[in-house]
Amino acid sequence: MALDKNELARLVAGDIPDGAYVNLGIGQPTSIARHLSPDSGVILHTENGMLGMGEVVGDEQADWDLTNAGKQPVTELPGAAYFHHADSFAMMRGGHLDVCVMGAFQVSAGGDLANWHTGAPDAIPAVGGAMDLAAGAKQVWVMMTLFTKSGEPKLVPACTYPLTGKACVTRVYTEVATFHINAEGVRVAATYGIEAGELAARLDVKLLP
Amino acid sequence: MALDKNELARLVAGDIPDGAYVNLGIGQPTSIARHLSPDSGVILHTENGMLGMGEVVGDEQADWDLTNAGKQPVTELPGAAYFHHADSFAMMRGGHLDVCVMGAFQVSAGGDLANWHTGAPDAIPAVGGAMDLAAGAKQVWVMMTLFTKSGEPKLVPACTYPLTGKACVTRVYTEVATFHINAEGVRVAATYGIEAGELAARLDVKLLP
Amino acid sequence: MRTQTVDALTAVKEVKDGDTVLVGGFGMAGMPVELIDALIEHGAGDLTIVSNNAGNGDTGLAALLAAGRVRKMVCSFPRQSDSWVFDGLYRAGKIELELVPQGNLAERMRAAGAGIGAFYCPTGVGTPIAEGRETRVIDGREYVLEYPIRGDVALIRAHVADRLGNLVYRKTARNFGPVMATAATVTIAQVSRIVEVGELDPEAVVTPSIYVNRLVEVA
Amino acid sequence: MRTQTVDALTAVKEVKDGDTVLVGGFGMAGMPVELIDALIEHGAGDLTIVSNNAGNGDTGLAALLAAGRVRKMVCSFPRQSDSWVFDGLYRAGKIELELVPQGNLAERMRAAGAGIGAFYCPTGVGTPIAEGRETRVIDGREYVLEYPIRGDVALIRAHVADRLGNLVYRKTARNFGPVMATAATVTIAQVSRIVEVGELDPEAVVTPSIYVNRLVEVA
Repeated sequence: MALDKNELARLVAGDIPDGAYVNLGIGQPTSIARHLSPDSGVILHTENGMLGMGEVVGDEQADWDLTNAGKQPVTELPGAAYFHHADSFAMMRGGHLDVCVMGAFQVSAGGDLANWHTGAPDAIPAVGGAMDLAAGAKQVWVMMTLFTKSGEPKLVPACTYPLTGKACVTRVYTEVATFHINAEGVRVAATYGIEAGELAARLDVKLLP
Repeated sequence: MALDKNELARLVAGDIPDGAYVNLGIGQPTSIARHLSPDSGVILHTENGMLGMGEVVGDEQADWDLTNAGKQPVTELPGAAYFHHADSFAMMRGGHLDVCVMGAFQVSAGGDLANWHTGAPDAIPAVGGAMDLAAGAKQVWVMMTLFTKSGEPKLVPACTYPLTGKACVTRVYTEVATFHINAEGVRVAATYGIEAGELAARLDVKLLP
Repeated sequence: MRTQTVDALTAVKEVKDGDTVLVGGFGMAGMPVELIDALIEHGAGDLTIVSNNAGNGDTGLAALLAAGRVRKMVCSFPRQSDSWVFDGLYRAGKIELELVPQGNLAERMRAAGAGIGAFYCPTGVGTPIAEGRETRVIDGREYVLEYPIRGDVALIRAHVADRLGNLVYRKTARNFGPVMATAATVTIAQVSRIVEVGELDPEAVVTPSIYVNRLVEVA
Repeated sequence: MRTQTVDALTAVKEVKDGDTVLVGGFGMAGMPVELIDALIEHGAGDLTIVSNNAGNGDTGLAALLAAGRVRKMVCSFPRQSDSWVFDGLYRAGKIELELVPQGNLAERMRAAGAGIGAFYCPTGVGTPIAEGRETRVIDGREYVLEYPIRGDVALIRAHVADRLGNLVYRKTARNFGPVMATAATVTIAQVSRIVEVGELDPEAVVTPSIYVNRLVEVA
């Protein structure tokens, strides 16, 4: 069976090493936080200037001086630290984050990431911190559906959308399969409710055995 | 009468604008601090990471975690702030200090400063923060004797010692005269115990009327 | 020079038509709403605004945009669920946009404040952001050359100031404030409270007074 | 990854011959004397040491130099009234010296920690420091191109740590510690006291735990 969003978030959470410093992107990756056990010692970074970020809270508990990158109110965990934006992005760009998880429009077989712009002429471009994370995190993982609503694969030989970063993605987590990407190519790490043959047939990307 | 060291320090202190942020170099310039009135609102910077530095204290009152750039123990004034070295030199290099006062081996008529190296082949070179101050402070003032012990002028047409910074010095305070330097040249602002004619005769530098 | 404590309208009185204004905040966290209101009342126009977002809802930066005072936005993330004011101006061709990755926005302002002439940055290599830009390979890695962003004025919000102008911030409302304070000719900080000199812990001051020209207390 | 709390000798056990070691301190303020003592006991040699000074008196960095473990010093101010150990080695031709202006030393390590490939710096233009170096005029001002300084290991001294590795410093002993912590592959901090997680004020943490690999408590 294909994974639902909750199962996928739990899967990614389980793969994050104990004690890792992690940035979870806006949108679906934010939900990974719910599946991280306090024992794991995983410490969450938010690019707007904090390590030790806790969970997203509702409006009634909101402190609007304490938000995540998606501008949702969050909590502060014991051992947290605040810093300004230049320091926060120095931390990202300098290669200090162990893992970041982002959503994507497309990932290429070479690990290129496209997640900021569809290239549509009337779209208002907005990039936020995605390019900095793509360039800076030790590992960039993507969490996305493997196919668009119209059935087009999002893991592609080469991205057709404008890039966020080149050769940066090392893992792709989707509802039907997990992929690892390195210099040799793309390897299927696991499948969920899909046969290896069908998966290969639906992708234009060569999959390593 | 030529000024003694104490009078010279008082003279420089009196020329520092109220409320200025000031860095006083190692050695003689350090003594300027004693002549700054608390009412002046002048705030002292030390490049080892502090604004709001107080006076130099003796060993019996020393806190060796609280020192000036010359590694002498100092005090902390109310309203002080500590910061790390990269932030401290960003403050210097970024043009935020109103005035710095340094000693010098030589100053040229064009405002070049030489104060870190005599060029002697056996000397161990040491520059510290002098080049950063020369490049960064809004105004670089020099406090020195006008002549060497052997009577050579230290205000010269061109420095023969290795430079600390180019065209950076705007004022030179000495025991016998004060000079202002700008794009037009060197002007004598005041003399102490020396005739203008004798001063001009002892210097190779053209003095503006 | 000495930091002055003034009202909001006095604080912004020297902003001129055509100025570049750095505006703190990440969304509404850290946004100096009362200073922006004063800037609207003051009336300066043809402004270039540097801020992470391009306004939220109808207040703060969005109100300045709605008042037609902004010629150009320099930001990382203009497109948000509540950025309808900017969206409308942009689609109508009434505002310019320079899109800058968020870390470059911060680092370029840091460079301005730190006296750095330019820097080689790995962000955006191989993307449309780097097109036509100078690049260089250093130690086997490609970088894009980035230049400082300076402001004529910075409008920021901090939490508490002392009368000298030392600032502390509150939680993630710190964001761009400390960097913008270093990058502008005149920095104006709106704070919730001004305390006497000596009441802030010198170890915990985030923005030293040297970077702050004017304080406005907004309780 | 998780910060470990260990004894000094365990902390430095991976330092290898030929490593570049960043050593905190401005003179003795902030110098991690006990970590240096452990490094001497550990025995690694042929080291490149990056530190503001080249040792004071006979302890700390001076002792490491005296033990013959240092091939090269990278520093801004080696010549001091009590730097006799370095002076002797230098005059005997037994040690290399790379002299770096103090601000460049700090900024080059900051660049290493911040992922900046190189930067244009106004310091030292027209001086012997800039001779033979790449320069560029930007907006009418001349700059020298400066490259990052990275460490294999940083040895620093802070005041208090929590068990996660968050650090606060004390007065001007802060100096190079926070910058070096960002610039090394492995950062080892000697602290006077380790407190439980939650005891440090998150607004006042200077070095976040992400930069600290090992803690050594030296009461």
